[in-house]
Amino acid sequence: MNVVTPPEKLERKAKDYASDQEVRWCPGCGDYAILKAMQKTCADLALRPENTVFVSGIGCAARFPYYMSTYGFHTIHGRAPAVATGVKLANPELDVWVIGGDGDMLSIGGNHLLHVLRRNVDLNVLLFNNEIYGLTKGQYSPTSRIGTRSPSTPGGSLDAPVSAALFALGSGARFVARAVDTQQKQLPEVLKRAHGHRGASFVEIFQNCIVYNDGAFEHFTARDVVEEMQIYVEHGRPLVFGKNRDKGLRLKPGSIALEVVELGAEGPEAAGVLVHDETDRMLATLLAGLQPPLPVAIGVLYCDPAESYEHQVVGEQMAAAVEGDIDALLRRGHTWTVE
Amino acid sequence: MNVVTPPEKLERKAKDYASDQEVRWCPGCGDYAILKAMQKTCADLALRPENTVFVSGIGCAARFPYYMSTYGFHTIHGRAPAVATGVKLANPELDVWVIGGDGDMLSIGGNHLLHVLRRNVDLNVLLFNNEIYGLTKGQYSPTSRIGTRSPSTPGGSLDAPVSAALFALGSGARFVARAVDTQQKQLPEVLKRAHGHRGASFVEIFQNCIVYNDGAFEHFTARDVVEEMQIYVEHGRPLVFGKNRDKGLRLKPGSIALEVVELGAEGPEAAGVLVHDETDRMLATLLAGLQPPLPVAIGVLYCDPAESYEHQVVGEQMAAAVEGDIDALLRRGHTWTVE
Amino acid sequence: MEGTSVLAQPRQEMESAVVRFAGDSGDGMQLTGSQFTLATALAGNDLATFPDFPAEIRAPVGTTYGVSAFQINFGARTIRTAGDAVDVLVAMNPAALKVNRSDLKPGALIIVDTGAFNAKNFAKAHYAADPLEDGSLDAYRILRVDMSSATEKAVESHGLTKKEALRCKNMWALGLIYWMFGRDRQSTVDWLETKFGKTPQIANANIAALNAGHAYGETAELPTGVRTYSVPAAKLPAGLYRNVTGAEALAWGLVAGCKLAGLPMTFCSYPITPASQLLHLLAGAKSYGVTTFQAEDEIAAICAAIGASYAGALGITSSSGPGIALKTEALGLAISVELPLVVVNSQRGGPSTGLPTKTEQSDLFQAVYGRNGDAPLAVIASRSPHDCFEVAIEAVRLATTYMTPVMLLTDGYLANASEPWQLPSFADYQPFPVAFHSDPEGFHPFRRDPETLARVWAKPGTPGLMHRIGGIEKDYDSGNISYDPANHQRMTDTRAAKIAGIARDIPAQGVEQGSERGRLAVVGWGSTYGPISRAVANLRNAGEDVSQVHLRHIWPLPANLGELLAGYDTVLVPEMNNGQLVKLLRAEYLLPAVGLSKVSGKPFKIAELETAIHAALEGREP
Amino acid sequence: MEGTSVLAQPRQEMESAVVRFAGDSGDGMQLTGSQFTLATALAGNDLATFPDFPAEIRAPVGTTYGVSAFQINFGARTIRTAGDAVDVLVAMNPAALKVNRSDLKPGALIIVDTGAFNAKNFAKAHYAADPLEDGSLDAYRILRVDMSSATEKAVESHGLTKKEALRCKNMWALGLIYWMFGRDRQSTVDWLETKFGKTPQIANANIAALNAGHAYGETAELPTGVRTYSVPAAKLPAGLYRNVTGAEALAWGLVAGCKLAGLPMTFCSYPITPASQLLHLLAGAKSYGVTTFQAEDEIAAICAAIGASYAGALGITSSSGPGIALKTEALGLAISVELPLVVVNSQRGGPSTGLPTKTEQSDLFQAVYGRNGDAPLAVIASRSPHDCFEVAIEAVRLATTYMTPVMLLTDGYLANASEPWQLPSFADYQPFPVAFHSDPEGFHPFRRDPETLARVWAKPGTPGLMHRIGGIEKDYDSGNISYDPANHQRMTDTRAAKIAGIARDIPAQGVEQGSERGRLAVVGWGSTYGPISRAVANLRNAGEDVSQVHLRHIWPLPANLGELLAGYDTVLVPEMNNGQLVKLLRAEYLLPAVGLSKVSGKPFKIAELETAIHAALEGREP
Ligand SMILES: Cc1ncc(C[n+]2csc(CCOP(=O)(O)OP(=O)(O)O)c2C)c(N)n1
Ligand SMILES: Cc1ncc(C[n+]2csc(CCOP(=O)(O)OP(=O)(O)O)c2C)c(N)n1
Ligand code: SF4
Ligand code: SF4
Ligand SMILES: [Mg+2]
Ligand SMILES: [Mg+2]
Repeated sequence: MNVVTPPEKLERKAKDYASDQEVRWCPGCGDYAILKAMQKTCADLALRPENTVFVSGIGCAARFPYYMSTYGFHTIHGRAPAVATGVKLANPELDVWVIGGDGDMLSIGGNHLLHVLRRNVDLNVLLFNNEIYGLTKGQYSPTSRIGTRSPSTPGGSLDAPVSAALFALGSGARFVARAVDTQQKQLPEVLKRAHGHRGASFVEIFQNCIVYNDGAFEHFTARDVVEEMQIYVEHGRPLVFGKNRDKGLRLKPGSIALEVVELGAEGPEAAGVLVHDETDRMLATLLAGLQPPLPVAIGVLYCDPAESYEHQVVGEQMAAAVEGDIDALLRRGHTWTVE
Repeated sequence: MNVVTPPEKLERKAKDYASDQEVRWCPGCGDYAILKAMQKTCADLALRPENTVFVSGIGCAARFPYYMSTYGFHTIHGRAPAVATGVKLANPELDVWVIGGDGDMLSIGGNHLLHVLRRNVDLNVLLFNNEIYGLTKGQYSPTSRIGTRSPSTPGGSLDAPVSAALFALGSGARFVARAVDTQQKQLPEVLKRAHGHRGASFVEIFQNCIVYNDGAFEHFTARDVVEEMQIYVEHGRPLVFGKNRDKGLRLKPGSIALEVVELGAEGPEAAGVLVHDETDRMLATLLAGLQPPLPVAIGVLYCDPAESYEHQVVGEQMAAAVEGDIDALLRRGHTWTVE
Repeated sequence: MEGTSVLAQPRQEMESAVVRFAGDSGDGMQLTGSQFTLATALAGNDLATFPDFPAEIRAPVGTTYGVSAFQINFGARTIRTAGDAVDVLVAMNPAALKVNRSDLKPGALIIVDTGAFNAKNFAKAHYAADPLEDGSLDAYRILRVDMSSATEKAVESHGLTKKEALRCKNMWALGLIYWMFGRDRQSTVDWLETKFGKTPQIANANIAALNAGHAYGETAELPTGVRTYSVPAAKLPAGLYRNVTGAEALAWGLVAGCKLAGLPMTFCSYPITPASQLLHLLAGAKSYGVTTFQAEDEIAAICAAIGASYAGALGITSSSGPGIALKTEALGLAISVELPLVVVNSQRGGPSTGLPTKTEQSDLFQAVYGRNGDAPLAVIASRSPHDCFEVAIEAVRLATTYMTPVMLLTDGYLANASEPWQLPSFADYQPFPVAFHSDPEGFHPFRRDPETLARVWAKPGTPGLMHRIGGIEKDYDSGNISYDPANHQRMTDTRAAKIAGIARDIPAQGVEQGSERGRLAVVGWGSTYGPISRAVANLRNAGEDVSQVHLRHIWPLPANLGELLAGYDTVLVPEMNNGQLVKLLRAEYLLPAVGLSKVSGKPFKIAELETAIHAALEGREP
Repeated sequence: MEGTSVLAQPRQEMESAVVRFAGDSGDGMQLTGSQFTLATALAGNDLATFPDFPAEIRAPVGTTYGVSAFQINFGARTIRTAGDAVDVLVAMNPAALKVNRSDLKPGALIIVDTGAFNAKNFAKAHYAADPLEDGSLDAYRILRVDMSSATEKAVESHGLTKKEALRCKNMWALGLIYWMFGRDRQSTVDWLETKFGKTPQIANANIAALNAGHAYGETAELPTGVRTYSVPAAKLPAGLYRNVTGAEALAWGLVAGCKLAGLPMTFCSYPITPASQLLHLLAGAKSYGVTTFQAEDEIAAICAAIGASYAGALGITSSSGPGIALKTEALGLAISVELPLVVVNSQRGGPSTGLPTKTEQSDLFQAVYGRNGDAPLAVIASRSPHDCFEVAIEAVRLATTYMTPVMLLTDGYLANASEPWQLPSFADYQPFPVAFHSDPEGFHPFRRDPETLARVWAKPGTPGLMHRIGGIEKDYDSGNISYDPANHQRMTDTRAAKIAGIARDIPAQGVEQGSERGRLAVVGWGSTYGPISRAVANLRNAGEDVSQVHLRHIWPLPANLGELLAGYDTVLVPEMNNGQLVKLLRAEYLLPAVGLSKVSGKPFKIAELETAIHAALEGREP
């Protein structure tokens, strides 16, 4: 990741990161909110546009790079993580963001996602999960809930969805976070954490597809339920939530599961509420698995850095041009002279 | 899965399931032991050879179908789970086993494995994990440990391996088990459990590649260490192991992790040793994550059945031929007559 | 401006007319178009339609890239294409005018909703000034109507919100066009009543708008040059007709083909434009015993289809260029294990992601040559929407008779275009039932039919036939793995001979129009059929010695094709690609065929073909 | 049987000889062969070698499918192939005899280790009886030696286990062959001493065995017909030589090419036979600044390579047929975004998994035509092991000069075959340094060089050049997404013109042997170069009017090729496929070229080609 050197650190505005292209998502699409949050994040971090690259696959989400004033590569369906791996192997200095939808990254691209996470390539992987195939007009996706009616499942889908976060943890990801498109306070925070983490950072962003899957996340993102149905986790802070911050999560006695407790006057600790430890993979797994009626966990669920792949392979800078004595290379081993 | 009707249930011997083809694995390869265990399992279950199908990808492991006297399909690298899904969609009555190596199923085939597990297609998926690419002469694989020296990583591999069992759990598998090639008592038991489970059954079999990765699992499979370094888990039984069955696993107080306890005279319960509950996904996750010095968990780590995909799609029998009034189909909607 | 009533004037007769409805994605132009299509069909015209959707799902209102259009060409004679140029354009906003203007005939009539022609929309359409005022449209006849307020007025009494009211605008426009071409409104009234059965209020409002638009035509004082037309009924063969798109005919043809073969169908696909419709249509055909599977990607889709065929169903997979590319390796497996498989390629603009919503024919090379190893398969192509039905049945027949993958080429134009179809009777189709092998006597999986060279199809579940197959070379006489050099040569030759043999089992190539020999043959394949037919017909009417040859079977080619084409002085091969079939013909027959390529994402215009044919006749480079 | 000493006899001179060492995988035949190769090279012969590994990793001892062989053809004249038929076969067990017998010349000498000729091994080799006794080998000369016990005796004093002792058997056999051809043992002695430096005991035992085998030849009473030979040194150009396999030359050529371009190399691959060696060799070249990446599959490999090229390195990917098939979609992306990329295809027997360890040339169609859309790229092929070096450099030059993917075709034969190579001096190669774009003035990513039509290469990290590219069609003048019909036509034409233009930048096609016009031209590509050269040379020596034309550039074809080939009455195109280049030539030049196809997983034999050429000269079907 490029270290921004002081002289560089001039004031930057969100709009400085907007490209000159007309944004062509449907009016009201959650992608607009994510774009806004990303541009704000770039400005807050004063990222150097020339060192920033957005790599995407295919899908509505994958149109993202066109709208950023940075470098961008709109590749092919499902392959963005693989392309981005090559970018980093050639130039580890670049600040690379990978963008894709749930179909792009978990249907056709699931294998590349697994390996980019396992290898811990220093990429920020943002999965825009709208639980549907938007660009192809609304077929169900691997994250669609059972019973989803779509053009390809008129009778309702039958197969169980995959949990993006649990999949990432099972794949060996060392940074797993969640955010909601419209939550403009939390989303940039999460994006900054992802950027700050050296290695593969996986962020699942719940994104509303207003045309084909409107309201998919209402049950935990709607204004009136958000405090009760979401828990925003922060390292070192007790797992507390609720309108009046009067509820917490603790280990259900005698089992390996979380349960909700009302906080008494003595506060969280007394109630046995857990303190979030983002380096605890099992806690992250428990949090990622929370489902209504339990609150949905948002924020950085897991962060336990390890050396990233490409930095071990090529080091810190752009790979150097091939050099060395070619004649010597050809003359390795046995040679003989004919007079 | 085909229910064996009584008249059918004649005596069958392991050798009845051996094909007439010469087995061409390297002498001493762990695959021989797995083949033996599979043929014994078929005999014990008196499987009908004509209703049994082995589908494999490419690799040494994937040669397996040629050596069984059942139906067999040696497909292409990584795609066996997808091909097998089609087989079941056409004929859910067939008893289908999917065979592949760690490269076949976790490198090129990782995505299909994810989806076959997520969909819960009624297949028995056996991953022969030798932590190396055997057939292509010894390159490291996604399950090879860091530092593995191979023709493609002469300096030692740098990327972290994926855990097959954790990946399967993260993918939403409903049956996850482990076995060791040479353990001819446990392996058939595990295979029978996999066969008995309706839905996707995932079994990781530690298999020794005597040529390219000999002894990879010695540290927990060698005769002298097996009791201390392995724990064979059984539903409803306390998690006890050790030469004298004098050790157990319990939850480390104040955390979400397992630790070893010496059993006192009062036995496991008193020592707070956990009783294995194979329906507990979190416990399975903890067990799957155990690594030396802790014992490696073998046996059925997780089993929590749900309706299988193809049975919901097509039902119990071979899909029926297309039928119905084609003229009516063409005349759906608006028609008019020209005199 | 001075207007004169049209009441007096009789309808002006036209042999054919091209009307295009264009507006915002939200304006319901597709519905309007299909309603007009229906009424026109009922009026006895022959017709062809083509919808032009925006690439974006739902682009911002008023933008040029958000314009959705529907074009219909209808006439008293046989109609071959949706029409080169437009006689009447209905433009619901400035963007619609801007995008479609280039396709107008000189003097064409433009009907605009002035209610949408305001500064805000000019800006969105990147118009510097009001195009209606700057004289840029002087070459055309313009009818300005404030459809928006007219519609609002018309539905006033129905108590709709302003938003709902404006949604009836398209019906108002439709009413006006019905008046202009003397169409009966009843079919649309019926349709509205069923569609909005649950909300009669909406139904009635729409009907009111429809009638108001019609009444406006009858009563309003219209500017000079705006008049009514009549397009007499065409002389169509008597029978029962329907309107059909290529996607529909293809889906139904696959269902029919499986029934003729007596097989279950396992359709495995992954969504991709413009192929997805086939998945959607078949997903709706569950009642016919069709199993559909949306796989995780195209590779899984074809592999599942292969697995289904292995298990005794007919595996079918469908995609478009990039997805077909991904199926390449697995296609080789199907060829090697010799299982039946139908692969539908709905071609779109390439290379790579290319132009997903535009049509092209550039995957012929990939279909015929695009695999590792010597890997022959059968390739066929459909020529028109309803021809997709016949071609789908043929694909199933070849796949099951020859135990081979068959690539069926269609394209984005055919998938979406529609035309009237005189419905066949299923009883007239010859069944080709599959006989699964069951006799263990001397069985091995690569035993072949001496006639077709097809191997036996022995499905799991059959006692006594247990066997193993795979992608490694197999012994000709046992089916076991074989590394023997001579055997590999023999198997390679056999795979090639099996596919080549199909040429004996398909009709000799005929001539669509013209003589069996002569100065010029225009050889086409796929969706260029419409424009080529019309262009050739026109030139023949003008007395030119031109023949039309159109291929259904691309590989193998019909046995007599080389001889047939040798009978013409010149062979011209128009293709919506950079010259692919033409290369195939040159390589096979050493024939100096010349290509005419158009790679713009749009079908050939009849005029373009006429010019090229003229050039060819005069021995100039087309 | 009665023997006579050979000591008296002088060495019989041979112009060339073919020796094959064959034994069990464990017998170390490959080592033996490469040692003999080295000694033979040092003796000044020209030579060619080919190893023949079993398909199985380590098949059971004594089985036919476990036999590993190494063949060398060496001579006093230029050597073109590893030899049609064998003069001397060393068979370490019955299976080795059985598998290799069919390749023997009549009267060939067979040296067998009788120690391994026992009932157990006859059974494993499926021999009913002892082949040495049943008269089935009467056509040959046989030397029976119990090498096993002879070796044991020879190494007695070195205190090895029986197993270790027997491992020295191959050195014993090598010693005997050294004696037979009068080769110097020193190079092998040196090699043994370094190889077993840490275990001098083993080294010395092997040396003892080597000497014992040699001594045996000198002293033992050998049967009639067994004698010594001398193959005089060839007249090779003076210079420094080494022995090189195609895989080695290719790896080094890619490294050299990147240095000439001044680029980092990011080599991304997924293991597959016979392509893996390239990955292994480059993984060992880290010190030259080569980055290698073993991806999760072939798709990830090519995508990572594309990403690397996007970022300013040269992305290279390598595979074989099935893996190349998987790269098809991504290749389209590289073509669409116009990034440099080298794709190496080490062809093997197909279709599908086919014959992984056998050689073939059947991926030419896939290389030239095998993509969706009109997707042209450059295709080149190497003709011999050392030619891989030149071709690799050319691939890098074309990819970087024209901003295009280049497909480099080699095959399983070239990858493993070796030949002496007169080492070039790197200073003689013209650098072609890449100039990355850096000037923001008027920049857009699809600005083109008017000469080459290559677009600018602007890499991330460059201030002021931030831009977005992708697989959707791009506007010619801005590089932004464009759905405009005319623009798509223009871009399609430009992509085609760019690749076609390469023809102006490659040498005119020359004639390898023979005149520029005449009765017959034998046109080849790739690894058929060796046998074709020899066959044509033989026939020309016999006075036939035959010319040889061998292509390096497959697409585009050299500008003068059509004209050149038109100068011959007949054009014969031998290929190790079912006829692919021949189709290309027919389509391009309407040339009645005839194909000669061999699809057996084995290279052409010189005799096969001579027969075919004779036939062609006599106007018969080859
Ligand atoms: C190889 C290939 N297969 C299929 C497609 C068609 N396609 C484009 S995007 C997409 C999925 C879109 O869903 P998602 O990834 O969730 O993105 P969203 O549109 O929902 O943001 C599909 C199937 C394609 N472009 N390429
Ligand atoms: C498409 C494709 N890519 C690569 C290969 C080469 N290949 C065959 S098996 C294999 C991996 C073998 O390892 P694994 O799956 O672990 O099986 P094992 O041999 O270890 O049992 C590879 C890379 C292939 N046959 N096909
Ligand atoms: S279809 Fe859905 S995801 Fe795509 S742009 Fe429209 S609202 Fe957004
Ligand atoms: S290479 Fe390894 S895995 Fe393959 S057969 Fe030999 S021992 Fe077994
Ligand atoms: Mg989505
Ligand atoms: Mg393995």
